[in-house]
Amino acid sequence: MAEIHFEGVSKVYGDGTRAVNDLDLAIGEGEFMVFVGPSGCGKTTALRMVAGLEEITDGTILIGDRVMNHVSPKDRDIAMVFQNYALYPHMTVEQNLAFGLKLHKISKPEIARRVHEAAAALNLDQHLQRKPKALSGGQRQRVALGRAIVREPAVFLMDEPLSNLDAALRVQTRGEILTLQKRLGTTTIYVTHDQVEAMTMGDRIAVMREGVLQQQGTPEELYTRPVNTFVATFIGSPAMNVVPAPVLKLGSDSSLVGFRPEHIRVGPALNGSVGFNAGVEVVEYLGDEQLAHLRLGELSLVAKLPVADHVEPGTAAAFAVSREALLFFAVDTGFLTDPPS
Amino acid sequence: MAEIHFEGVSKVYGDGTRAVNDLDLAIGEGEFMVFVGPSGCGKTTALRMVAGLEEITDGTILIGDRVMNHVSPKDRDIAMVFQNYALYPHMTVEQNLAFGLKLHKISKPEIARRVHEAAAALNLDQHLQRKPKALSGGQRQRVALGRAIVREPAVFLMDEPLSNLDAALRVQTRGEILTLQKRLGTTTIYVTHDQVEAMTMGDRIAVMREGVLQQQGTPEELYTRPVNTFVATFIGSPAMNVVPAPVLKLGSDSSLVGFRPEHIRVGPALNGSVGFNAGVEVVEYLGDEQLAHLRLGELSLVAKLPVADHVEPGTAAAFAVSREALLFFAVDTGFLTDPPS
Amino acid sequence: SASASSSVSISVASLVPGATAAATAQFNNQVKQFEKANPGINVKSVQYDWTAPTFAAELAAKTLPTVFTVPFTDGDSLGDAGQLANLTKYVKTYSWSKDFDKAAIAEGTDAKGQIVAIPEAAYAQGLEYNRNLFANAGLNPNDPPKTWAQVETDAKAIVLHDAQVAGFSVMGANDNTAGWILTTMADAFGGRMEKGIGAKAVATFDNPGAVAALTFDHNLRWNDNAMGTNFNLSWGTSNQAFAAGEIGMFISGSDVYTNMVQGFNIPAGIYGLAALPQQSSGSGASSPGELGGGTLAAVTPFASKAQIAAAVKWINFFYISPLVTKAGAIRNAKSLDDDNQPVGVPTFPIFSQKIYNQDLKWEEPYINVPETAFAPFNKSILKDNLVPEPEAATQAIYGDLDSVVEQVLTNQNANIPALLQAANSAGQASIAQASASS
Amino acid sequence: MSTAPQPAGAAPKRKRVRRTPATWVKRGGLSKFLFLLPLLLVFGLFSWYPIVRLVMMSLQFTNLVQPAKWIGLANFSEVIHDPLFLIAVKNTAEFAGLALVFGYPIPLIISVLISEVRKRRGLYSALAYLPVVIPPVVGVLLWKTFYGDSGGIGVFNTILGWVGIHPQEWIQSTSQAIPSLVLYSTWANAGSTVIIYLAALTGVNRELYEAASVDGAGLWKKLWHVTLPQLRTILLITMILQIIGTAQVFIEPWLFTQGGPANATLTVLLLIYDYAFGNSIGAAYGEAAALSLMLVAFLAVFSLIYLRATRAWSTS
Amino acid sequence: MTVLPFRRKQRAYEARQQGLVLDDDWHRPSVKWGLGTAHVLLLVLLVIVGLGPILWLFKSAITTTQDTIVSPMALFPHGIAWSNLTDAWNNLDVGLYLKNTVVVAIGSWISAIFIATTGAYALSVLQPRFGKVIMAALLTTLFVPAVVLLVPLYVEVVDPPFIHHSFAGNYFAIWLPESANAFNVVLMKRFFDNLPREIFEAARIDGCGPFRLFFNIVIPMSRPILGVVSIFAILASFKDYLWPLLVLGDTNANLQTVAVHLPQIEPFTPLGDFLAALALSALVPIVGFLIFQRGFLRGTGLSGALKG
Ligand SMILES: Nc1ncnc2c1ncn2[C@@H]1O[C@H](COP(=O)(O)OP(=O)(O)OP(=O)(O)O)[C@@H](O)[C@H]1O
Ligand SMILES: Nc1ncnc2c1ncn2[C@@H]1O[C@H](COP(=O)(O)OP(=O)(O)OP(=O)(O)O)[C@@H](O)[C@H]1O
Ligand SMILES: [Mg+2]
Ligand SMILES: [Mg+2]
Repeated sequence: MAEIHFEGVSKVYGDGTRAVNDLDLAIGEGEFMVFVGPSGCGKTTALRMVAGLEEITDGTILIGDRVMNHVSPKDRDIAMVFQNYALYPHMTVEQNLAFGLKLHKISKPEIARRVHEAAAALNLDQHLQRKPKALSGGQRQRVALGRAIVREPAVFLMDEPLSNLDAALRVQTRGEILTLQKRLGTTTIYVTHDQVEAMTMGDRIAVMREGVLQQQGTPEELYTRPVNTFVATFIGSPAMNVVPAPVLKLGSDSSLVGFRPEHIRVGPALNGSVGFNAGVEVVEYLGDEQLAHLRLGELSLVAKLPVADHVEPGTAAAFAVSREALLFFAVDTGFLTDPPS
Repeated sequence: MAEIHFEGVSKVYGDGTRAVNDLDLAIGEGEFMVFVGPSGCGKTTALRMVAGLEEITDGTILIGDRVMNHVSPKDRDIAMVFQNYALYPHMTVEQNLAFGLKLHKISKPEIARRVHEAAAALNLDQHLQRKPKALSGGQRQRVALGRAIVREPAVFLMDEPLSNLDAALRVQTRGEILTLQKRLGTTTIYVTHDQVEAMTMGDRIAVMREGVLQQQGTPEELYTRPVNTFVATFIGSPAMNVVPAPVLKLGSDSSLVGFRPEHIRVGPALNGSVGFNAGVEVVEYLGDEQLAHLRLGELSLVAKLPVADHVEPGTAAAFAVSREALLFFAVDTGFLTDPPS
Repeated sequence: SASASSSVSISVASLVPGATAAATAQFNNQVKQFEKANPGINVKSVQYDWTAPTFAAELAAKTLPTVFTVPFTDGDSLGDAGQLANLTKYVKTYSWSKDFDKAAIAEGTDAKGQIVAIPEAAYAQGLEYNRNLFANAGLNPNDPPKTWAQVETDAKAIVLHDAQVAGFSVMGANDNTAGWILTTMADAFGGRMEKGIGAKAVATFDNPGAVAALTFDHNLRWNDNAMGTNFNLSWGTSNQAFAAGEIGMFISGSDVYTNMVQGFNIPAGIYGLAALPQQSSGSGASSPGELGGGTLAAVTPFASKAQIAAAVKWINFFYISPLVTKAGAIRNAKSLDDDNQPVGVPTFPIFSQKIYNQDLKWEEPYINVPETAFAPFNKSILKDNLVPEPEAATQAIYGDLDSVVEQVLTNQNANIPALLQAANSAGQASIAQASASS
Repeated sequence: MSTAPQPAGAAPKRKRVRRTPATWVKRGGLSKFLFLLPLLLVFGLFSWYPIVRLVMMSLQFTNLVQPAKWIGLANFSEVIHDPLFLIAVKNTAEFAGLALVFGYPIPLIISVLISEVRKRRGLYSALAYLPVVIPPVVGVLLWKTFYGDSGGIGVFNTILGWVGIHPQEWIQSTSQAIPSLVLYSTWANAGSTVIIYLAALTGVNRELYEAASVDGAGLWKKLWHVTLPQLRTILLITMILQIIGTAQVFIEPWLFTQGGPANATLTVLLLIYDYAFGNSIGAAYGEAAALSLMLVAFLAVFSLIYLRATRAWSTS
Repeated sequence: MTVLPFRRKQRAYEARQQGLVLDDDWHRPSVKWGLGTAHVLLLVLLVIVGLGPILWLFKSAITTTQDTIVSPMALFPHGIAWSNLTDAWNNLDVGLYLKNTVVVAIGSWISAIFIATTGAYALSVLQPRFGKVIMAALLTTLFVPAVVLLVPLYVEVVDPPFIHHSFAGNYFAIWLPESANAFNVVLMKRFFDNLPREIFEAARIDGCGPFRLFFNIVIPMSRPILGVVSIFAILASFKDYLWPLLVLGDTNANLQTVAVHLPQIEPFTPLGDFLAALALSALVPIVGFLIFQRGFLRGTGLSGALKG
């Protein structure tokens, strides 16, 4: 068990791409840290540097209190779940699970014990003798997870481990991973670009953008107090509506105002609210809720409304947002500012 | 523009797999029909039969009033968007878009017009001279869409066209497809296994299971009046809770009762409600809402609660569901039944 | 007098590929003369070179010309197998048909006594020696060895003077040449590789002559170290090595001089030719003899009667008349001389000795080869006993013998009698196979 | 609006649309045929039909000029009783065996090393492939001079001389001839195997190596547990291809030694050639055909057994 | 100007794509030195073995016969003999035979590509009813060595069924049988098998019939494997010996190829001239290979046919 420290870590690829830029981050022992960010923001690169699969251009990575910069992956006591599983196609499930243990010279009975325990936990008992080719996507995913688990390493690294699963399996496996990580108490870095995954799973979330760490904190912190418009719009689905403040007759030209779709109500503005009239363009029915796509001049807004509210596409209506729900950002930097008095 | 009729259509593959079984379905002109169902239920097969890529074992498919069984794909006036894009790797984006038009002997200026229109609509203007290899996933997806659009065919066929996109891009493209389809008024069959996509996009939805059509109707019909437990649990996320009726002290052993997570409230049962006590296992924070995983004896339930409700994992609490929200199903057949009097 | 209305076309083997333009023109001229003399016959000339690997296939594929040549060794076997046209009736109309040397015409006669091929050239095996190397080693170039013992001493003398060359060399290639030269030497030692003809032929490899010949080779190779370093020579590479001055003595046909001139620009004056030493190897041996060979002109079995008739006319005109008529002899010799090709290289009579001598006289004005080079051969050859090649399965038998020679040249401990015995059973099988084919 | 699932067959069935020549053409039957036609013609004429002829000839006596006689299995028994038959089989087996010992591991080692080269990998593989580009006729004739078969003691003996080793006889010695041919053959053919292995190595998923590193594998362990198993199928295929290829060895013994010295390099194919073309009277086409069929049958049966035996092992 | 950096980047990326030695491993001294040494040794070995014989051949092609025989490893002790080359070109007719060989190679190449592409396309993409049977029949021919078929094939070529006009002495007698090469067809088919089916389907929906599909989609996507089969086909026609000997006739200087010519002149030719002839004959395929090697050696074509 170990903390992980990034200290001023940068990665520049051979072709000059600066994939990670001066990253400072500490991950506590047993913590579940999620890296999110749009495609190409450097999540995988950061993870691979921890694994030792990528050279560190600048800065230091520590696991526990050991500098890892030039330690070979096999000596780092980590386990990694690859996005594409990376199962050994020529080995059975059992051999896949046992391989890492064998290399670490664990005794035979101990290997058998751990493998069967993991297989039982992941519902893989019946498939132990199959090769990966004969498994479904979900089963492969679980083998990849199992391979990491049996190792009982100091650190788990997971690179979008659920991206290839369909929605149902995804939700289920999400739960399994969480339960397991809590039980083992293993420090974990989990990469995803799916913000729902990030929100539901992370003890803390680190949001990256073009190699630069934007914000890190608990899901609630990120949802309620995003440091800038990037984080504000990236976290939450549908995304936060961000509009120039003057549109809502608030504050100055140099301010943006943001509010989440679920904070929009139908009806005129009451006390402590701001109101606006908007055209209803499309209404998406979600079963328990509906999404209304609104048009306000040039701007598009999304409102998440209860199904009971009747909004007709093609009509216009009055909407309101509570003032408490509003966040203000500077136009130039995008940073969160205090509300105008 | 044309309706599509499936009349007693079956498909049996060479190895005996009955992928589609006696499908009867009519799709109206300009309608957006979504096929959903779990993996392997025959969605793709049905679509490919419409495209003429798969021989029809039994029955008839009509487009307009023409029997299509032995018409070659190129003579069907359809366009298809493939799950994996299927762009021509040796052609530029422009050539990809123009290829089908050239084959249909459209005049040069007309081709140029349509291609540039589509490129503008899909934001592909700057990439017209690139080859697919140099495009990001989202861009490729849009080229695949564009290739279908420029054809201005009678029918669009789309096979999980968004499955390879990340969440944000997915939501965005979903909107684009819808707008476009409405504007062109092209009859469309859209295959997905993502029920959110199905709900938000479809004029009507057809739910399939193991080759057999289970139910078809508007999203609302499917959400509120599923014909059987399969449809009930398949449509809606998180899935509907379905438990034996006696657990809630309702009706007989031969009944199942279903209710959606959002219909669970915290607190004791009021009039017109049924109540139960359950342990809270895990709470997932979604930003605007939270999912509580409940345990009721052997059974797991999910409740979707406002963030304001404070439920502590590890504790037990009282919950209630309005009687109006309850659906009853027969244990043996799984079919929807009338509520017990 | 063929009816003028029915004309017939034949194709005939012309010169080997790569012939000079002059030679080609000269050949075409002869064709014209022939056509003029024989109205109603159209002659098309086709380049042709007999090689073992492709001959049978080309014959079967009908890609050979109507008239072509085959070696002595193949004439009767091909005839027996029905692969040559029967020429008896047509040949008998010529007076020269009665004058053939018996051994020569036998090569073109099949088992039923039909003439299937007409001998047109013959040679005897001889001992080629390098006059320069002889002189350098202090030997008299005009007095080549007359006994096998002298061959050995001369070879040693040559090597002693120049270790880079082979004093005496035999062909050792696995392409039947090794067996051919072994048979030549065995005959000269008074052995015979085969007795009887056709299906009744018996392989007799294990004869005293063969043992003596191989012992001789073994001795020069391993005791005297006088055979150089290359034991894989074949007909062409031997000629090349000899022309390059790398060989003191070797055995080949009396007609190879032509090839050495045409192919390797052999320096003037180094070529010498002697008859092979004749030496009986004691009890049980036959009389020693000079192995001879030659070429037959034959006609494809697919030819029509009229074509056969025309073909024999062509054979008479082109191959035979230079040997038996003055006009033909002069025509031939002159054209060779004009083309700077050797005239006067010793051949062997196909017809009677008298006709041969007469022919030589007609040619005399055009002879251009150095007389001294051939004198030793010419002096003794006519006295020697000429032996034909083994009759049955000739090439196959040579092939069976190849490996014996190779063993002796490459394995110091080779057991000569045992090797011959083993080869003998293979040889007998080859004979059985060949006779089954007729 | 909702349709309850019906039991299969309840709905009225339309009649199935029949196949007719018109639907055959419409569904592309004609074009399938047109595209296949050149292949069928060429292979029919120049491969399959000659094979049938070969089978017929093996049961006949024929010199192709006179009408063929049917003689049953006589050709086969002739071949089996030919003393050269066993020699040829033994030589061929020796050649194939030696070629496998040299020719099999060397390309593998080379290609694994090349695949780790970071700079100028193209140079390495071009050098490795260069000998393959030399036409075999040129290669053999060139190596004849290396072996000292064209006068002088040859290149190899000269080099051996530098380190004080006696001149060897190479292809002129009964014992060294086959190894010499194998040496040439390995030189001439290893390059193509290297290219095949390199292509296969390109296909190995890099993530597997990374997974193995994280699992705790060092270089050798990765080579043994990832690289080799990933190449397993291709290794098995190249092995059988090489065995088939060397069992059909012809051009080397034929151009180097004509089967000599003393039949030391007489291979099965050379014997077939000798039967067919070695005698100018065309007497043994039947035997040639019979021996050919025996070789083909042996190779086919051998390959089947081999593929059967290794099937479980090769599926990855 | 822009080409060079682009190529360099390309190569670096390639190097990243494969290999069991990770970037980080390279920094450990044991790996760096061990593997580095191995690579240097390998390069030396490959130069000696792969390039050495060819360099020797070119050296000897301009060395006097005597020097080559007496001291084969020495550099021109008695000067350079350019005359070898002119002798070989003029007297041994190497130029003429090379020209013939090039004609043979081009024809064989065209017909091999034609048969392999159309056949593989039919078998892999159009999938006719008896495709499996045809495939099995193709694979069987791999067991039948060419030498074995010489006689029946020859008989057939000189008297083909239906046509009954001999092809002997005609280049078609080489071009056509040469294209009946199952290996090429199988390789091509495997490559086609690995092309994504959906692209073909997309094209059919876009309006492609089988011919358009072939010319507009399949062929342009198959460039790598076309390169591989081309190299194989061209090398094969430089290799072929017995068949041309038989069908073109061993006497026909106007048609015959170098491969047939060289062994025939070997016995009669001084070594220096002969080696010059060998060098000239080897030059054409070597230069051709060096020109076309890039795509071939990168292995995209072969690995496309090997995977799956
Ligand atoms: N080997 C490489 N050489 C050069 N640039 C690279 C290399 N690998 C990645 N990059 C670049 O580095 C940046 C970060 O890549 P990285 O793979 O870490 O992104 P990511 O956040 O994991 O994205 P995704 O969500 O798409 O997986 C990208 O711009 C990418 O193009
Ligand atoms: N070519 C084929 N041969 C045999 N069986 C097939 C073939 N193609 C599909 N099947 C089978 O037919 C059934 C239906 O397949 P289909 O591809 O239509 O499913 P799907 O609903 O599209 O599933 P998914 O969501 O996974 O794409 C499956 O059981 C599948 O295994
Ligand atoms: Mg990534
Ligand atoms: Mg599908």
